[in-house]
Amino acid sequence: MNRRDFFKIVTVSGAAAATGGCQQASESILPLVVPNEHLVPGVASWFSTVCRECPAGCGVIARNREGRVVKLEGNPDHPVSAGALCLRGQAALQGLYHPDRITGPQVREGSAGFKAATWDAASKTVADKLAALKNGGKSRAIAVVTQLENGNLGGLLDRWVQALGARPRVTLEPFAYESIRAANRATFNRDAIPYYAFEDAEVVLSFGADFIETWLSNVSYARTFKRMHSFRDGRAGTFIHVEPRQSLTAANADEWVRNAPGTEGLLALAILRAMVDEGMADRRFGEAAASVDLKRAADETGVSVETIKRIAKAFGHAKPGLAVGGGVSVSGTNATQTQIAINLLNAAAGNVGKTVRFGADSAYGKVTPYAEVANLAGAMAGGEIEALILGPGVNPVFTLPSGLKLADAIRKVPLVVSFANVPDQTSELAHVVLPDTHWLESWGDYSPREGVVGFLQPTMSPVRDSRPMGDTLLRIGRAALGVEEGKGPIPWPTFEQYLKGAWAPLVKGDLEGALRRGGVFGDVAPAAVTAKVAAADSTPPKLAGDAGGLTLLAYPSLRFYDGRSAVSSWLQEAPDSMTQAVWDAWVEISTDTAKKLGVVQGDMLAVKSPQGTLELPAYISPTLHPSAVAIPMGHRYTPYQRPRYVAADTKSVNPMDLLPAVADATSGGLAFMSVKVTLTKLGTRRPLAVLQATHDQDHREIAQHVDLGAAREQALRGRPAEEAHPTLYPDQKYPGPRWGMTIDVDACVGCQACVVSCQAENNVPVVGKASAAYGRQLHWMRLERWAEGKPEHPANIFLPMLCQHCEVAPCEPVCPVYAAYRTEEGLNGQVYNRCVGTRYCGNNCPYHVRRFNWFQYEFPAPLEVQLNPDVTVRQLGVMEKCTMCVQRIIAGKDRARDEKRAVRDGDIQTACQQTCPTQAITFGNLKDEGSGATKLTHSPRAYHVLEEIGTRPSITYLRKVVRGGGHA
Amino acid sequence: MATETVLGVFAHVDTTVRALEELRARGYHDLTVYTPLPVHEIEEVLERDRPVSRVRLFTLIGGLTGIASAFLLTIWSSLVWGLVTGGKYLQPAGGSIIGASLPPFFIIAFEMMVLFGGLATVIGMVVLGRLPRLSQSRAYDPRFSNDRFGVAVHCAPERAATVHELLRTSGAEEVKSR
Amino acid sequence: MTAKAGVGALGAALLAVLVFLAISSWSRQPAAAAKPSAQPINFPHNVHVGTYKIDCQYCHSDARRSEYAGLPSVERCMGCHKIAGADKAEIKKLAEYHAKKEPIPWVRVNKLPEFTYFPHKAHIRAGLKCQTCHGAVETMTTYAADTGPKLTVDLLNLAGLRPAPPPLTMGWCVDCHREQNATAGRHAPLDCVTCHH
Amino acid sequence: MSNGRTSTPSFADVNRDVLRTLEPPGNLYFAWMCFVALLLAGFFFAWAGQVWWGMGMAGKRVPQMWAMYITTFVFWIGIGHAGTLISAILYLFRARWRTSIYRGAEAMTIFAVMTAGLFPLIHAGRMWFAYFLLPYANQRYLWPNFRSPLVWDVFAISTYLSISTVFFIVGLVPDIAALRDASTGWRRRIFSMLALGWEGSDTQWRHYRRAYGLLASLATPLVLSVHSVVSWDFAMALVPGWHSTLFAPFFVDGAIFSGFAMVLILILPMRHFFHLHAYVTEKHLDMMGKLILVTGLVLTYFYICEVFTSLYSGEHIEKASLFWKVTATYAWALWTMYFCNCVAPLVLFWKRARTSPVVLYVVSILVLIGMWFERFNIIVPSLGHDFYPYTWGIYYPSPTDSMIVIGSFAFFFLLFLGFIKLMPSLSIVEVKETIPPPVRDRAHGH
Repeated sequence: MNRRDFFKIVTVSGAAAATGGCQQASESILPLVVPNEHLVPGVASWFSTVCRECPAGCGVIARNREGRVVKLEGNPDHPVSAGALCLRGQAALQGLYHPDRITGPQVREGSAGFKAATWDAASKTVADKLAALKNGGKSRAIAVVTQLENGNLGGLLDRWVQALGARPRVTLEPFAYESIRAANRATFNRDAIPYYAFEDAEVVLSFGADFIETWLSNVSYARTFKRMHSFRDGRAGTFIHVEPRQSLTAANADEWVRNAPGTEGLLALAILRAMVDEGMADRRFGEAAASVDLKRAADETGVSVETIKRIAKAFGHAKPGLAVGGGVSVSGTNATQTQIAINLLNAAAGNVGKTVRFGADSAYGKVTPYAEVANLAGAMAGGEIEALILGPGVNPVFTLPSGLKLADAIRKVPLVVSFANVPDQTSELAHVVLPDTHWLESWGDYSPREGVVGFLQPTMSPVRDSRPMGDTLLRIGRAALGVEEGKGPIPWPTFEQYLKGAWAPLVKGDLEGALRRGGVFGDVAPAAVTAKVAAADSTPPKLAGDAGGLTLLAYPSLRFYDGRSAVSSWLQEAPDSMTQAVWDAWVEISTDTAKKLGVVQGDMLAVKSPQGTLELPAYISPTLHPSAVAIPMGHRYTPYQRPRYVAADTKSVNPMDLLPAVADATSGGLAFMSVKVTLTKLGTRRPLAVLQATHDQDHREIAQHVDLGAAREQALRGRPAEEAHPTLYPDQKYPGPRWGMTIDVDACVGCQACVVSCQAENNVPVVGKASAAYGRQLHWMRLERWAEGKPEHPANIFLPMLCQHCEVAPCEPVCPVYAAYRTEEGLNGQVYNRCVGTRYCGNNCPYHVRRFNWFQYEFPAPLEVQLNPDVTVRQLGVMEKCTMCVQRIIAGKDRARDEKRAVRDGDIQTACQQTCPTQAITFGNLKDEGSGATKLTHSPRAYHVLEEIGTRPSITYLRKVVRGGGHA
Repeated sequence: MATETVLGVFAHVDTTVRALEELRARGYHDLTVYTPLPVHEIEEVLERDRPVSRVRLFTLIGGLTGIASAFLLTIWSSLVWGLVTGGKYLQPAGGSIIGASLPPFFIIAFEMMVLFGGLATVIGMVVLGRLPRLSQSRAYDPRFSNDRFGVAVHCAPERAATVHELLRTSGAEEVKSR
Repeated sequence: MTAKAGVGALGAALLAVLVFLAISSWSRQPAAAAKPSAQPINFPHNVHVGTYKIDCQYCHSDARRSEYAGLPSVERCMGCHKIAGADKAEIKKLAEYHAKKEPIPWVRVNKLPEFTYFPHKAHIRAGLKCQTCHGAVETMTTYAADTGPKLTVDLLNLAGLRPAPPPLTMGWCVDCHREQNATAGRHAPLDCVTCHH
Repeated sequence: MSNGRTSTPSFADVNRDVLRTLEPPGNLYFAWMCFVALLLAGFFFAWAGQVWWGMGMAGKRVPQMWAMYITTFVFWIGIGHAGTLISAILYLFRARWRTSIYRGAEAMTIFAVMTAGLFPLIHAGRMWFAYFLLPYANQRYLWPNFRSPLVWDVFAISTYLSISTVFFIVGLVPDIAALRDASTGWRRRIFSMLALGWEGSDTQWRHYRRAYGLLASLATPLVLSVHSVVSWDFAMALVPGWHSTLFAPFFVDGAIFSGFAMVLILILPMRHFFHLHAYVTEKHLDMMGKLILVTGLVLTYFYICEVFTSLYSGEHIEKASLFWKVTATYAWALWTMYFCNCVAPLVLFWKRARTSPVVLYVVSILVLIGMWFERFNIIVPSLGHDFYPYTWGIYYPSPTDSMIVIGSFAFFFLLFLGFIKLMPSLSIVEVKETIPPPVRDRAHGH
């Protein structure tokens, strides 16, 4: 059956999407023309595909209602994500339904900007140009740049490139981890990025690798890290993190070591040296670190000798340990040397083959080296390139250092063809835009690591008039070659046919099954490697700019990656976990710097480098290394942000505009830590929208922790018997189940995935910077960061806070109209259509998790299509809050009744629980002693937030387990 | 039988009182006294052989109705749809008879008592005071709302003359028949 | 008199604003059932259900598995009408739609407010007859429903009278659920959030 | 009379003087009317905008989901207490000096409660569904939650409004009769309708007196209950700084305090412009002054208790809340309140001050400011620093907030200005009661 017609259907789903109780004109309802067994209006169908928001390639299943995808979830069968999804994956829907999404083929009319064109016309312009070049013997003047496409799309493109004799395709990923590849070449003689088995390590020693944010594969590494780290039957691994700035990953470390930027290599060698001295490592590693003198190393890195020795001991004794390196501070000109030092550490501790496993190598290994990109840029600048074809997801003008002068270079190219489906800084320079389908509408495949091939299939028909890049290029290619369909080097009529052909051997006849599973998942035999011990040089990175300036740390953002996810207003409004700031970008400066400059948070600073100047509001961080400033990458809220929740600001907030195009000496990879900047106070202010009033709990024990030793004891002794709550009133009886939830604070890494998932599931609107700054955000769930101990070296606890569904709920009795009441299944019901909006409940909720619709919030078309038909869209003037996904509970009970059985534990998953990479959240029936949730409530670590108020929440938290004398 | 009304207009309280005493002594009991304000001395004379105003009965009944209806409303309405708020039942549960939370209903009951009681009192006053009346009684004179006191005697026509005489002697400024 | 004028002005202002508020609030009232209006094709339920005894779920086949009862695909209509009454004017219209591969723009008759979730599935599963809610369809030439909240009913209620709640109103649903629980020993939910979430 | 004669007037004088207050007013009066009407227009404009665009137009936020509206609501309810207190409680206590001020005070009460009554509507996010709070039979079988303090409010305030109005009208009837007899033409017809044909016959007076007494004894507990109920809006909640058994008496006292201040603010100008010095004598001012002084001192005591209990509770969150109030962002409001309510009234210890209209006026204004801020300090700072540090926040009033709060004063004064020109603002009958009745035997003594 033709897949396009598959979704040609309209139903009443629009009704549910309409705002709660708005008068509607008499609407018409349209039946299917042809009955469709796959699709029943009102019943969700699921399609598995692969997330392409970043090269991690997690498996996704898309929930399709009435032909529209309304929610994404992790694919439980997929080995990378194992059912989880990060916030960027959750927010992919906003890219799919983005109001600014390109409506169809566009052709630039001189300076007048773009004009809509037909597909034939647009592709003809391109084809003619290509033909001209080919026939003119200038096929080398054709360049193709795509994001990392290691699947069959890549294959097809390469055939296409060959057919036209164009320059080899360039796959462009700003974060390519070339230093790791180069280091592995040097140490293990293998040009690959291995699989790091966090789950098998006892001690993880990370040199700036932000594996909870963006490093390689954040979902899978967050999961495996927690498997190693979180407290389970008395055992828990240790995590030591070395970074000049306290990133989210650093905040999750048992010991965060703040070093001087760029000295990671030296520190690694020092640790190696210490290990050798202590006899914890083979003597032959001695000479590699011979040059290092601990004392000197301590001075340069700013890490005391004791600490170095302690780390060495911990790491050396681990059976096994794991050392990883990455992040911005390990991306200087000495990046490869640092990685070599780290390799040596792994080798010395005997982790290679145990926790550092070659074989199941990461897809990143296939990214085109930065050198090639630089060459291409040069070629373009030199006028050698006459046709540039840019695939979707590549935005080099934004994601590469301005030092590369790429924008100017591209302007020199006579024909730039972009396949972007949402406008960005690069597609703006294009002459022809042939919008590719969004990955949720596309066929394809992607292999995140060896042995794992994820299949992409269309989960709905295209929202806008866009066509698969593959199809378009095939058509253009044949036109350029002057052959018709079925003939020549690229005969396939569509990419889909090519793909299915290529899949045939892979799926062995069971395509349907493979598509259902989401791909073909196998294991590859581990490749044995031997470490070559060579001295790593530990010279600090070369930094451009004013020698007296501060080192610029332009770090990849958990929320926007390199900026390709920044079009999502969900992500813009999901706070950055560490700063709790939303919408705006900022420059993070240390307290000393702030004192020197005399600035407070929100004061505008001019950040100056030889490349240019950025104007950003200051965020004052007591934790940042005094010799550094940090700016998150990827922030671009204008002009590609709709609706305009932030006053349009044409000034760039992109740290790439400060970077020179410097490459790592050894690997040739792009160096992100390459410049020193100077700060000047501008005198103006742009206050940040910071959602958390304070990170200090003020002794209220909201987020609690317990020492590892104590936790072990308690685990043995078990939970002391609870004393009964004294009350005059009869306890509530639950005829059916009583729903409840447990949240393991020890497992939570603060990645915000739950927040965005909840927003997607429950039609939570976006309010914009001004409202968010004024405490009017509508998130049903928020992720709090509580800091303890010394401000410059705090221990952080992340606490997901949502409606506690109290048994003795303060919000209920004060409601004059019973809009808030207690359901017989133990939820705090909130009936929107009954609510009058007195907001009394909001005042009386000690957790302040109730949200009020201050205005009628908009869902600009076509975003309203994404709204979950099972959840009412709230009208202005009503209270709302977490319902524990009551619509999912109802659906689960309905399913059970269909199968004539009771609801089983695990049948029902809340949106937040489903997406959590570390499975910190467990939902279940508290009356069922066997349910996972109930078991956890009996854990000795269990506690309730603000228990002394006596609200008796249905949500139980499990204390964070901290190592070493209250040091979390 | 037809009666005649003799009206005496007085400027002073003591003269009025004297007149009333005289009249009562002579056995004239069908009197109407008009005063711009309630005067203690005059009331004393008049109230001697009269029962206490029955307005208070209205008040009592009204108040009780208020209480009753309040409890009826609150308890019944929480019984028909027993929603739990704050972990406490409003409908019968756990053995308690009228449900777990009566106390709040007392507030409603009190307010309703006052409301109904107050309104009933006014109704009582209006009804017993023969209000509202559309036309004024024959004997009424506008001065009575200002600074004059009036004594209207309803008697058989043949005795009118003596009443005239009596009123004038007791100090009426003006005596006329209506 | 002047003070009177002042008070008059105040009164006018008050009135104006109250009217404004009334309008603005009324415009936010939940949607009621649409009035029966002309359908693109005059579809006689009485013939199909009454005369030919076609089961409701033959056409509204999603009722047993979905929130919505669903409408027959044009294909299914044609299934019978390729032959049956192919010469009739109304059927010709149908044939046109089928030829053009276009859906028939039926006008919606039954509509609950958006904040109310009514799953047909559960009610079919409970063995409910369609007529219980939709009336004696088999007798209707053009299907029309007179449903939804009515001012008169509320006024009567206000006066203390208790008229039977009109079909597809909350009271009407609740009546049935209660009655079912009481007599048939079912567990028809009475939890607000079951329908309002 | 215009010479401000102060020897006891005769019955006829009373009628004449009171009726004189109803003569067509001067330009000053109209100027006031216009000004007030202008503010009122702004009020409705702001309200309409808020209904249309949403509650966000007001400066509310998390955690201050209540702010200036409820503040002003409680303020006006408080004002509404003096009237019934004077007319009911002082009546039962036979305090004769009340007679010449109680009519004005009662009118003030009714208008204040009407003004207050607007605020729950203004405050509700969906005011067009406010009728959900009323217990009326509906086809959905839904009833209000009688456990919610807000529903108690609905009952308490509507009862209070109706009873005060009834009380007011009953008191008016004989006076309207007097008006009727003094007026002619269409006004006469209107007045005779309103007077219900009152004649002041002995039977009427009997029942009237009895009814009035009963109403007074019903109204007395009502007055005390209403502000107690309002105080429970806060006391029933968990919020630190609200959750206190002290609130009921605390609020009632504050209400009387502010109520008397407002009475003075209204009576003093009337006394001046209508030359009522014969009826509102220095004795009256003195008594009012004393009452303000006493209630002020009681209030001070409550403030001390409030601080003491939260310190003595030893509860960290309570103490933190208090400390924050006293020192942080809103400290200025707190200290303003302490000055206006505790320090300013102390001047009334001196009789000279109590009998000087100017001093009394200034003190009254200060008291009103102080009492408004008292409610502000209870609501906004308490919410701003409650249990959960994540959501602590500062509330900034928006133009909408301010226009509506100011407009509410306009609403009140417009009603009152209208009243004093339409109805006798002094009780003719009761004033006469204070004058020795004319007696002939001692009449030619003078």
